[in-house]
Amino acid sequence: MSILVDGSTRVVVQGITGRAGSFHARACLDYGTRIVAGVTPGRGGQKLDDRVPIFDSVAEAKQLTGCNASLIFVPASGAVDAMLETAASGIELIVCITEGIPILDMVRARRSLEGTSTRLIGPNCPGVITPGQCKIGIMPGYIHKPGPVGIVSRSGTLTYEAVWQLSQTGIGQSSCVGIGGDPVHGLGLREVIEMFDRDPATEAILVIGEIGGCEEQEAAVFWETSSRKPTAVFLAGVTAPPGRRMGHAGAVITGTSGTVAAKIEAFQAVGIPIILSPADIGKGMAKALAAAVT
Amino acid sequence: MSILVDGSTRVVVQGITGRAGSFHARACLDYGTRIVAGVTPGRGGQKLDDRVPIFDSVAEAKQLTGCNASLIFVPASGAVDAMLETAASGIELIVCITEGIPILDMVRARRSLEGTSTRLIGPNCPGVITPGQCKIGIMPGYIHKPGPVGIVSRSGTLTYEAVWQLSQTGIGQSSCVGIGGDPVHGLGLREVIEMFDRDPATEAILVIGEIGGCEEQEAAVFWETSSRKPTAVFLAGVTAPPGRRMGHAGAVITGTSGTVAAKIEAFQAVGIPIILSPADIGKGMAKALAAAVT
Amino acid sequence: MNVFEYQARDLLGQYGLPIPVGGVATSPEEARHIAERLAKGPFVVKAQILAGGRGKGRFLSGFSGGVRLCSHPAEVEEIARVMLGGVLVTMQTGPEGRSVNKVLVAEAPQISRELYLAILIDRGRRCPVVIGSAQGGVDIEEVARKDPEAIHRIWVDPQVGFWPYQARELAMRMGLHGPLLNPAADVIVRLYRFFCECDASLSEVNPLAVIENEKFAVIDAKIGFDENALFRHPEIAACRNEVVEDAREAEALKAGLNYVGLSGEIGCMVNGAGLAMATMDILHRYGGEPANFLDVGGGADQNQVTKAFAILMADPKVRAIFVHIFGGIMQCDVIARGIVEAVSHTKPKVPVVVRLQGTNFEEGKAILHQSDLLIRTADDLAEAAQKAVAAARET
Amino acid sequence: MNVFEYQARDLLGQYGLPIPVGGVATSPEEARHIAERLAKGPFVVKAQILAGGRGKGRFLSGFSGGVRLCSHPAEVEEIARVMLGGVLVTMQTGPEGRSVNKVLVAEAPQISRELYLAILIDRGRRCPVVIGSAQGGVDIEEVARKDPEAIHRIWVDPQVGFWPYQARELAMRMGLHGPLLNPAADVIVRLYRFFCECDASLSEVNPLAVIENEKFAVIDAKIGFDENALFRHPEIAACRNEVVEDAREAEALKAGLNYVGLSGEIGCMVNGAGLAMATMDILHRYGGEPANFLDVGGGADQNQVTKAFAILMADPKVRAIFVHIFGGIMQCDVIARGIVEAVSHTKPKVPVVVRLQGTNFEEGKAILHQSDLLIRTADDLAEAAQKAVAAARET
Repeated sequence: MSILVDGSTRVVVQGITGRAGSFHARACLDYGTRIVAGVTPGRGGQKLDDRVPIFDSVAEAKQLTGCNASLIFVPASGAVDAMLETAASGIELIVCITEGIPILDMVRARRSLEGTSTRLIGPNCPGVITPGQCKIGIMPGYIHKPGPVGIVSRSGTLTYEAVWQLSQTGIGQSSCVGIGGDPVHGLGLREVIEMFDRDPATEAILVIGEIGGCEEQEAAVFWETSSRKPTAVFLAGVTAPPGRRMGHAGAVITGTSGTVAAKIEAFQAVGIPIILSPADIGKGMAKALAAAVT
Repeated sequence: MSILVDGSTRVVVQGITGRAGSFHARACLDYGTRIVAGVTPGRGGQKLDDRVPIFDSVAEAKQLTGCNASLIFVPASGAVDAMLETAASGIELIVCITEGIPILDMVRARRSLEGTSTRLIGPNCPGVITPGQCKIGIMPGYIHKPGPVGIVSRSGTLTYEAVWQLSQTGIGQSSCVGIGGDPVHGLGLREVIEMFDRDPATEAILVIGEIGGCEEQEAAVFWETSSRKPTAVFLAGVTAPPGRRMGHAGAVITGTSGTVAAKIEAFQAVGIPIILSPADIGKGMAKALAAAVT
Repeated sequence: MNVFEYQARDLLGQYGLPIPVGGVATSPEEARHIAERLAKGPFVVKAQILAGGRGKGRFLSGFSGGVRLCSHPAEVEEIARVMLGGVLVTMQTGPEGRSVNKVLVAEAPQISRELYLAILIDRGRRCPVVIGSAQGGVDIEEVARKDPEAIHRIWVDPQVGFWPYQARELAMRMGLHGPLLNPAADVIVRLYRFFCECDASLSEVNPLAVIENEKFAVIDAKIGFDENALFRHPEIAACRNEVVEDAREAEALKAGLNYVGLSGEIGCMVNGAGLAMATMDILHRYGGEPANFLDVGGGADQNQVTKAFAILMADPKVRAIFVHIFGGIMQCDVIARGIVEAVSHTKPKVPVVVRLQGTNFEEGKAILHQSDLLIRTADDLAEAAQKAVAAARET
Repeated sequence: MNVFEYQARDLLGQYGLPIPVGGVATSPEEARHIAERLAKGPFVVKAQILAGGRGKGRFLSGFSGGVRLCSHPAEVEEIARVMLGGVLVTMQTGPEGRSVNKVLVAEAPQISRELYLAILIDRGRRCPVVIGSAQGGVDIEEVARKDPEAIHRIWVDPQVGFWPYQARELAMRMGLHGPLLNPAADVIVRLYRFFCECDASLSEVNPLAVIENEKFAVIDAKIGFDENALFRHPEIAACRNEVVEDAREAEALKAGLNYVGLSGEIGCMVNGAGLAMATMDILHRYGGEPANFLDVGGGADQNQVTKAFAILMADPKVRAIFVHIFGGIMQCDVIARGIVEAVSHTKPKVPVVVRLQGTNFEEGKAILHQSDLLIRTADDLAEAAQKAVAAARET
């Protein structure tokens, strides 16, 4: 078991003929992901590496291959169009890697997805992986290892570091979800945490947050009433100055709720342990797991 | 009984301090309509003729007077804003007299009203009247007379002519609804016909249509299965040339469905008698009523 | 408000639609100069009138075709000389035809396919609809009758907007694939932007041509604008002076009257559009024909009544004037005084028949009778119409 | 991207927002000329820096106030002379302050009320929010703390848009009635149009002043733009060259690197924004302070690594360089070769500590060790950070 994706997920890659699209489609195929179709308008009828058929539209791809998840590498100016196309075709999961989408475009995109059955991960995210079964994204597959910890993160390479530390410590992962670094995006920390809470294969949860917004605070509220799965949290940006965008469009402290201090407070209020050093993520998670056993 | 409005309807007039707004608010009051409030932003706190309190917003008016219908005289550039304000306040009936609203604005307005409980009559219409009880519009009240015939019309003065002929012939009206002459508007012919069909006070229906669009055809379909109340129809514009806008923005023949001939055919197909001369509307209606009795 | 093809081209060009290069000429010499400036032939010379069917039209002079291909600038000049000042009759103009005052001269690209593309408002669904067909260059109503499946439609939710993927879907249904798919979607998206941003009521490109198997060209375009929205597009409203072909309509426009010129002999003046149409209809029933549609509106003042009279009387076809007013908010006695004033002032040479009904109609009638003017009246609509038809036959 | 007040004024003025007349000056004489051209005093002279709290700020020279009222053009010149070239320290600048290269000179209207108005994106609700308060001219965060009821919000459904009635509702809640209501709504609607059409991330007018009890004036405005949307606003993107106050950031911008200057002594080069922040955090844990945030991105090539080195080394505060790469898609051996190349080429005068982890990290380490360069390495993140902090203390 896992969340969002597993060995049966059938993936279409939008923008498959681009540099990043073809590179990562191949990497996902190598990992064992069932990439069943690609879409690049105007390139319908071609194939990627003689194995993945390319279509002009997602609707065509869905009709002919039964794909049920989409991985988007379309450039920022066309990414929202690609999302809406996917949603209109009835595909239920979108993972959008694209970086640099204007926030007002994302505001419109999210509003248009409301009321549809389509869930969005990203944009500006590494994607989602269920180790050993399905990788839909750009994360290095080999660092992952199947196991009991569900990871949800606003970051990319910091998540890889966390996964690496976990795997080195012998702790595998049920699924890892990078929700993306943009201020307006798809699934939020809390929604993914709720999924992990319901997922029988997930025994513990690792949350990787950062400065900006108040998703961490919204997520923390969850533990007031619900989850009893062991959880640990790391938050990046304790030294970040206010008002400056730290790489991610969403990583900027505006007002007090965006600071790491405010987020730490929210988690501590519900008794969730905070991992203070990024060097201690593996150890911290092990400790949280051990505490739960006793 | 009646449809849409009756003696208990409490009306707010939007744009009450304008020339047309104040003139017709007074005429409605004289007819006995319960005009309980006016709205003109910036004029809140004043009164019309020392009797109708004026507010800055519809929400205020609703809160303080309990109005449940709105009559709009706001100029075309602000009329859609006035409609949306009314809908947002939860008022359930809007009668919009305003002429000259751009069609794309009306497209947006109608889309925004979807899913709300607010019904729109008009714009570019004479309004609605339940004779002897409530007049919300610009029609001359005195020509009407309470009685059994429900009138629905796309026209203004032509409806007055029809009402006049009916009243002269001794046939009163349950309610008269002018749905307006714009291509995109609120309640349609068919919706009003269905209301008349359900209204116990309405024994017969008079439909006044004209060239343009295909509302008449959509309405005609209703009789295939439903209404058995005696009905007569007059259609204006048999001599109108194609492609020219005959005054009303909606009265233009584009394609074949917009012609009077196509509309006549649709009503004849379901056995509804057509009144061929505008001079015979009173007689024609009397005949339809008589035929039903026998 | 429809605009001429040359105006439509300019407006569409501003939205990046692919328009073959060319220009508009009012003299044969100018037409030749335009052709000389263009890269190479063949050229097309197109009579500018506000009606379709030009290609199969015929000039009153006997010259055939309002759209002609030419190989050389000299030939362009020759053709323009024949067209300019001529009267072109097409299936849509009626037998009187339309005067040609301008011709469009443009490059005539080598066309490999002709498609159809249009955007308009679907009144029933209350939203814009984008229509495409692989069968372009022909009458789309004809296609719709013979082969309805060949016409493809995308309805647009005004809250969500029109997205490129929808344009691609339409293009695919129009049979466009491979290297033509994205350029086609680009054309459709641009036309939609034009439609919305300019408050068009119709944006029809027919044919939209594929040229050299790789790009598109707008070969002919029919564009109409929502009159109610012209207030926010002063540059488009400025086209108006150019596009009123009928002198009577130009006058009415200035006076703020709702006027449509027709070919009958009874000048009509009515308050209300529906009543005005019904008035035309009843004249027709009694064997008369209206010279016009004229709605003076619900709040016409004496000044407008006077102007309306002047316009009706300036029409040489008019043999009788029929004034038909239902006094609702307007009071018939006030109207009657206006009519008396206007008739005294303008001294019509044709009979005037008046029907006043509604508020204060008896006072109104009395005023008309008390005047010394030759104004015929009637209470009943049928009687009034019959009197008007009879009056027109007298003269 | 935030812009200077004088730039914000120009942009808002294009949307019809009421901006007191004035201009920007780079010399005292120019400031005087601007004042002379204005109708009458009093005038205001405002130091142009990208930080708030100017009014209560103090120049390093001891001169007090980055916003000063003047009665005469001569006084304007005098004040501008003191401000221009000076360094202004405010609560938001940090102790090092900001250089003042331009001053704004404008009419200072008689203010009867000060209001607050702002539009930004509510991340939680994923939509724009329009915020207003009757308490303007003060720190809004302070108002929010002390009197949260005094702050009014209207959330906007992006599919429906923002309508004038909503603007009036906000204006009424801000205490604006009578003849001020419609003008206030007009200001709010225009600011919203600006916000959406220009892809602003923040549009704050504080104070929005009522002047002469009948009209409004934008006394100060803070405008930020969505960097991701600058591609569709070339004219706004052009402001960028003016607004980068930090020379290191200007360099990084040119090289396409994500760089934020800080005040510590350890230059950081990291791949990924989250990892870069975490790296800064761990240095801080061990008693060091980062000189910068620098994300070289997921696909940095050798050229970018070289440029990043150059920027770090050009910073006189930097006493050690810490390179921290997690090889995911990037392979550590490739990165290691890039570092070796860059270090050989740029010959840093400060110690370089490298932590490589992830794909091919052992090959990467071997490459670093085999080079003759003084590159210190560590496997563990804690160890690496400690080495970097220690290295910075050596020099």
